[in-house]
Amino acid sequence: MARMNMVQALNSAMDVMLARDPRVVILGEDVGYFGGVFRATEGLQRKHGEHRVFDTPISEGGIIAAAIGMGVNGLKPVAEIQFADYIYPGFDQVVSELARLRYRTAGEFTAPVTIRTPCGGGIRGGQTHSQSPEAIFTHVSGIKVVMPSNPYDAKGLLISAIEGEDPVVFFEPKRIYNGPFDGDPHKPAVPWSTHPQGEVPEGHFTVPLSKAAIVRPGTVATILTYGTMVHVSEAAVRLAGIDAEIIDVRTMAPLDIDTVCTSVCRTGRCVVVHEATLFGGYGAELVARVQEHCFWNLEAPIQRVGGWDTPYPHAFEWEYFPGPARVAAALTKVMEAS
Amino acid sequence: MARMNMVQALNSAMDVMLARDPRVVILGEDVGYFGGVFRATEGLQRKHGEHRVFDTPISEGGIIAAAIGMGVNGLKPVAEIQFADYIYPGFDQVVSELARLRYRTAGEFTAPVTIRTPCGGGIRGGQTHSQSPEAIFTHVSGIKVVMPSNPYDAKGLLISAIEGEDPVVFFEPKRIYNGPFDGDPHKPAVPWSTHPQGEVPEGHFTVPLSKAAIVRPGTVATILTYGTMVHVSEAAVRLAGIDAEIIDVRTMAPLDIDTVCTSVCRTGRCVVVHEATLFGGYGAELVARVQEHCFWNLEAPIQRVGGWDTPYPHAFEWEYFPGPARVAAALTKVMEAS
Amino acid sequence: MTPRSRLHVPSPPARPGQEPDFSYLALSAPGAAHRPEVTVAAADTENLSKELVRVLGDDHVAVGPWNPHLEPPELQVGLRHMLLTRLFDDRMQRIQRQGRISFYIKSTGEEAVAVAAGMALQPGDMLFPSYRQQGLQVVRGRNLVDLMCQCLSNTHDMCKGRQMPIMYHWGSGNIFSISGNLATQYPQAVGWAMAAAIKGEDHIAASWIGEGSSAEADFHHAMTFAAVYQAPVILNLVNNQWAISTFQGVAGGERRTFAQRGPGYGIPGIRVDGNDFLAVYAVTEWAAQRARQGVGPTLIEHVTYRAAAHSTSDDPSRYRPKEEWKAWPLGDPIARLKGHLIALGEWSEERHARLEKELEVQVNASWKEAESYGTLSGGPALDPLTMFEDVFKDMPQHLVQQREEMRALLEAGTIDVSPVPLAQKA
Amino acid sequence: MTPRSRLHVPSPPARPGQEPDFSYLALSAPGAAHRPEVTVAAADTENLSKELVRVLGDDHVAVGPWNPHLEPPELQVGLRHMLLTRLFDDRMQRIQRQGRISFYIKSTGEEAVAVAAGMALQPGDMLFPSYRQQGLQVVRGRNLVDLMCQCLSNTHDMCKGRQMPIMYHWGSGNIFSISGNLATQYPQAVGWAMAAAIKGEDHIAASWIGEGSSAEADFHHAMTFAAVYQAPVILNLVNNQWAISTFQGVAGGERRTFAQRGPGYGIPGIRVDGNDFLAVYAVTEWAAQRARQGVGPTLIEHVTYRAAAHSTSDDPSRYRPKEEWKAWPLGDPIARLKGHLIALGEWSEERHARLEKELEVQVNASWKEAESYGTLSGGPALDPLTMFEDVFKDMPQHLVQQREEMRALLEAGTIDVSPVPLAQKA
Ligand SMILES: Cc1ncc(C[n+]2csc(CCOP(=O)(O)OP(=O)(O)O)c2C)c(N)n1
Ligand SMILES: Cc1ncc(C[n+]2csc(CCOP(=O)(O)OP(=O)(O)O)c2C)c(N)n1
Ligand SMILES: [Mg+2]
Ligand SMILES: [Mg+2]
Repeated sequence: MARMNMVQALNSAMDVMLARDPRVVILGEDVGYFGGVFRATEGLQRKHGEHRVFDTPISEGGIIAAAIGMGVNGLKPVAEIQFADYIYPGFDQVVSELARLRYRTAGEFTAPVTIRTPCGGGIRGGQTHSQSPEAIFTHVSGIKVVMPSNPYDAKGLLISAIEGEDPVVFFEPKRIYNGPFDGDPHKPAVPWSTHPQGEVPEGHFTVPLSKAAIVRPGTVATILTYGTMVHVSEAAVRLAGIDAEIIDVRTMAPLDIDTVCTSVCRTGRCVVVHEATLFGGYGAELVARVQEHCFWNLEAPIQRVGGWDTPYPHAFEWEYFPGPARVAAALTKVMEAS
Repeated sequence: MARMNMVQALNSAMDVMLARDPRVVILGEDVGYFGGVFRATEGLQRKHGEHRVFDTPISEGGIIAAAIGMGVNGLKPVAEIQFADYIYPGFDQVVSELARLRYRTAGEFTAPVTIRTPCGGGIRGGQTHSQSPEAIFTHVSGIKVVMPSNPYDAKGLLISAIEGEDPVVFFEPKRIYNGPFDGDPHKPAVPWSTHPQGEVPEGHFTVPLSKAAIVRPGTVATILTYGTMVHVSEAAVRLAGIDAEIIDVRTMAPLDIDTVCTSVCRTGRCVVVHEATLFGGYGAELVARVQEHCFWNLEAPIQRVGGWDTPYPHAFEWEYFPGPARVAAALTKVMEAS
Repeated sequence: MTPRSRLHVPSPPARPGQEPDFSYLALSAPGAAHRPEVTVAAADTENLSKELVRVLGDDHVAVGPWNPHLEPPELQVGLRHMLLTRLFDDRMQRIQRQGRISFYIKSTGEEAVAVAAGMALQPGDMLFPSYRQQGLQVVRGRNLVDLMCQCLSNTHDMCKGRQMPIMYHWGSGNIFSISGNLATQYPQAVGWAMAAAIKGEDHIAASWIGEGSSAEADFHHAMTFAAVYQAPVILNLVNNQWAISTFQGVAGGERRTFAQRGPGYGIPGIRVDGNDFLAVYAVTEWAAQRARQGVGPTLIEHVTYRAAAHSTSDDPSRYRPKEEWKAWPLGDPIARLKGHLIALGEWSEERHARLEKELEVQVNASWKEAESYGTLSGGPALDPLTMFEDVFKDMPQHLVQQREEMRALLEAGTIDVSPVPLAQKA
Repeated sequence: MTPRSRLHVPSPPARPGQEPDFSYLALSAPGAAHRPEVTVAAADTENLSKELVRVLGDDHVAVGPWNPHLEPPELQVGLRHMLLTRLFDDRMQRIQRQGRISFYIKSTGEEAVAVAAGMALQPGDMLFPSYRQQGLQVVRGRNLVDLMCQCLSNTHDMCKGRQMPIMYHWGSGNIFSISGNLATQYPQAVGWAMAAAIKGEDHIAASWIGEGSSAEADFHHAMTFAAVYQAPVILNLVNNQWAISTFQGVAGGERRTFAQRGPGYGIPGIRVDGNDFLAVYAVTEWAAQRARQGVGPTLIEHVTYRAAAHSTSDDPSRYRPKEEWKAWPLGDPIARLKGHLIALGEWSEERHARLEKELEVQVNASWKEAESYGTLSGGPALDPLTMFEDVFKDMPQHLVQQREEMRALLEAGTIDVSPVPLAQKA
């Protein structure tokens, strides 16, 4: 098995799919000759040709619209939006068109488009290079929303997304492109090569969509989270010394509610963690479902930890980031309540 | 006091503000000479001049961007987006610009723009004339999100929105433009003239933002809702024969959490109702906050009622619409649980 | 505050009660516009976007280099398609007025834009229309019953009741789904054409938007992507002078033609008399050849007039002179083609009347059949549980649950599914 | 699958290792472009968008109808501003390389675009720049310390630490806030200008975007609204040949100049040598007069070259020849203005060297002062609790609560707020 960081794993997923399926094409800003500002498409144009992997004008709306048209004409476009913060100019095409085409044509037309986009903070990117807008997509019927937390899942989930027949918005937490990050920026960076989930098969394999993963079994509480926050939650569990189960939701929509609720009903306590702003965030949906399904098992109010309800401030990145201290505090709080 | 339907009340609010404040301007598709496809701006151009009230190109992104620039230059633009379903092409300007301008300039630049837009179903508009996308805005820090449920509030809230210094997305539930609607399309339409909240002062008055209203006091459960669903909830209470308190949230963001939680903590049971699709809807945020604040008072899991998680289907409008039967069923369910 | 204002707010030449005035239109004489080779460089096509390609003169004679020299049988087919489109529209509008469908949009006066273009394209070419090109469906032989069933949201509706009337699609006919959101189909058509180019296939794409809709971002996206990748696509811009209540000046037509946007992007822009069947046919054929030969995209501005109300929800007498259509200098496309055929000796008033009757019968029979598959107020009905299908390829758990919840409500009779009379649309 | 593909994928004339090649640029001779009256109708300005307005020739002589005939002192001020801009850029880049700020963007080679335009406008005119017009701040007399403090996110940062470096704003200097989202400022500038027109005020707006960004929807919105309302605005499009790794052809520049977009909308488009201080000054003055007199908007394409990397996160040697700038036919704006002044006998190498030293001292002193207000790694620090302010005018309850939560964490020492060394930016 090869060792890959997350960028290499994503690159490998696209490489494998370009080779296996002539319908797959890659498009986006700077993804062609240059290989993408995060290098996710490095070498793919040289290897597969400029008709399979090509640069686009700087127009997120145009990229997504063109991808839809290409999807309608039998291709499987994988579009990169350079930062999740820049997906909004293409939002109308996602919501009004991509999400609804199958529905409004009763299945006669479909556009199996995968939109990859780096999200999240922690790279000093300020308010326009740090956002986590997943909640805005999970509310849209007809779109699958995915966020991996490690190279293995990144490759397996991306291949599943590309192979599927439904549109997918695939968020990539860029803070963990190079290595897992436990939320403490003072510690030296850890590369994926030292992490078991940095072991990634070279060839084709899949990780199913809409299937959550229990990344840390535990008994007294459940943490529901995804992306970078999976690693932060692991650190928080160590910090708090509480034997919490950590569930990596992986696909936010459609959600694997069974894995989530089975755990919470068993542990009786729950903390929901994401990096996105709290108000109206995806965490609210998790809370709403969990309290409905596990009400009689809950020993304490479900706690949410998320970004503060402000834009992501450049100078206060680490005060803003919901790090292990805040997650541990929430964990302690659910344990104390009764 | 005059009797007004909701369209007339909105028209009156704009008329009053155009007369009081020379900074107020109205722009949007068909709002000028024609007076708007829903007649909300009827007569305003003739009365206040074509430099205060004017038609725009069909470009929601351009409308909102231009309104921002006008706001920066000291005007108070009120922009109409013809249907909430068509706000997405302007979404980037709302999220990336309007919502953040004050923040990113530390208050040096602001754009006090009010965006009015009709939302909701019930007029056979199908999937592109029926949406309720409020949740997509409530997640955006820096935007106020409002939805009135009657003519009096419509006028008072719209004046507050225009007079305020913050950007507001003002959703107008078009199904109740002409009269309250209790969710039963088989009943003859009721005009606002027969309803106490159809009494609206001609002149200037305000209804404060971020202040919920108890529209029906009750003792055994609390229904949290807004817009058309306020009236549907009233019908549901009658249908179920359960003495539930009904709270009209009115401003979804920033939320008046005190009024909401005081009620639920007292009644111990809660149903959250909105017309928007359920998954990731605004109701999730209400549930998340209520379960946190009122956990020890809750006697049953909070129930949510919303639109099914599909686009709004033209033929099945009334099967889709979360009518009194579904709300009553949820109410019965929270009462039975224990 | 306003007296010193220097904001230019465009206003139309005439409002209700005033004389219609089309003096703002620059009209070339029939036959006057030149016709370059299809391989012409975009930079050399500037004049095309200022002139007006016209073939049929008031004397009913076809003249000039753009004359497509169609055989009479082909012209007769075109006439039939346009007439059928108009009769279909008229009938559907009446049906809407009777409260039997919720909404309708006519294409009256603009039939040539869709019909002639449709005839000049190949069946494998993919069409991305807006809501006012029902003529394309007619050209491609769509059974009217299918269109009616869509408008009825009944058991034979190809949309399974999910779309408002007129939002048709036709997979096997290569006509894309009509969207309620303006202009979104324009860059999608370009993407489709890019895919054809990537695959090395010969089919091209064509799309239509209104002049009002050209202010949307998607117009710019389409033009940019088409120009950059030289996509095999025809971008039609239907300038019917009105966008609901706003005249074409509000969309940016006061100082330049819409065709002139083309050269700005490095795309040939052609301005054509949209009410001249022969001219529309000819420019479409030219643009199609161009695209098919890999020379690149073309923007075509069809100068026409929206003779009907915007939709059945609209009352144009509030914002434009009632008699404006009568003053429209480019006439009625049906009358003009009919006049041409008569002048050629290939048609007569009698044949026309006979055709009209024949088509009326067809429309009537179609409506009868369509109604038999259900109406909003009775007859066979779609199963509401189907509304949970096709959100995704496979129904996810939460939708299965919602469907079961709905099934229980239906079985318990808790939800009243009896037909609801149409509410007054705002 | 690909062999038969006919998708045109634009590629630049030269990649790393190849000879730079600017033969694609159409260059007019200095003095050759004609200069119409400012009241010219948009339709009559087509040639302006194809020619290249140049004033300064290789012989350092100013020629032709566009010569703005500036007095030597004014030229010397322009030179000083451009030089200061360049030295500031160089210094900030070094500071970034030392890990003392997180990010920087240089404008090297494009200084005339901002400086000459800024000088031709009035102080009350409102500027909506992109991130590469720091020259505007210099022209308007911004204290460099303010700019540096913004880049440092320190206690004197006008953004209170909320924005990445270079996202300046200046209320009292009439320079709008720079956005990280490309092109959004373009239609906002038009809105600002519309408001000026509504109020009957004389100030105009000016905005700048890159040629790459012109593919965004907001370009189209700006052009459409500016044309429709004849807004008093100057829309500058800075064609510096590159948008990160993609050359101007990917943005649609292969078949037409970007200036030619203007006439497509009914807006005059002028193509100007962006490295010619005099030419940029002259066309800006022309466009400003036009706007101020209520004649309408102007699109100006500045033909220039992005000499530096896109930003400190970028390495251009991966995608273009290292020596490309040396081959750039329009030279260096600073060297050219300097040569002109020397030719006029109003400047010398010695004075230039002295000026350079003086400005270096100014930059150094500014940096010293700026650092004293705090850096990312030490010194006085902004209060993190301020991050909850200015989301709304008045802080709503939920933010008050979050601020108190944060305050408690800080007081308990639970959150480590010690400076974090800059992470390797991707
Ligand atoms: C994104 C969006 N904005 C607004 C509307 C509402 N609307 C429907 S049709 C129309 C006018 C379109 O005019 P035009 O493009 O000229 O087409 P025409 O109706 O003349 O054929 C408007 C504003 C919409 N459907 N979608
Ligand atoms: C909406 C949006 N999309 C993408 C980006 C990422 N991005 C930043 S700068 C840039 C290139 C812009 O090129 P150009 O407009 O030519 O300006 P230049 O850098 O050459 O001055 C890109 C793609 C962004 N900031 N915003
Ligand atoms: Mg029109
Ligand atoms: Mg550039």
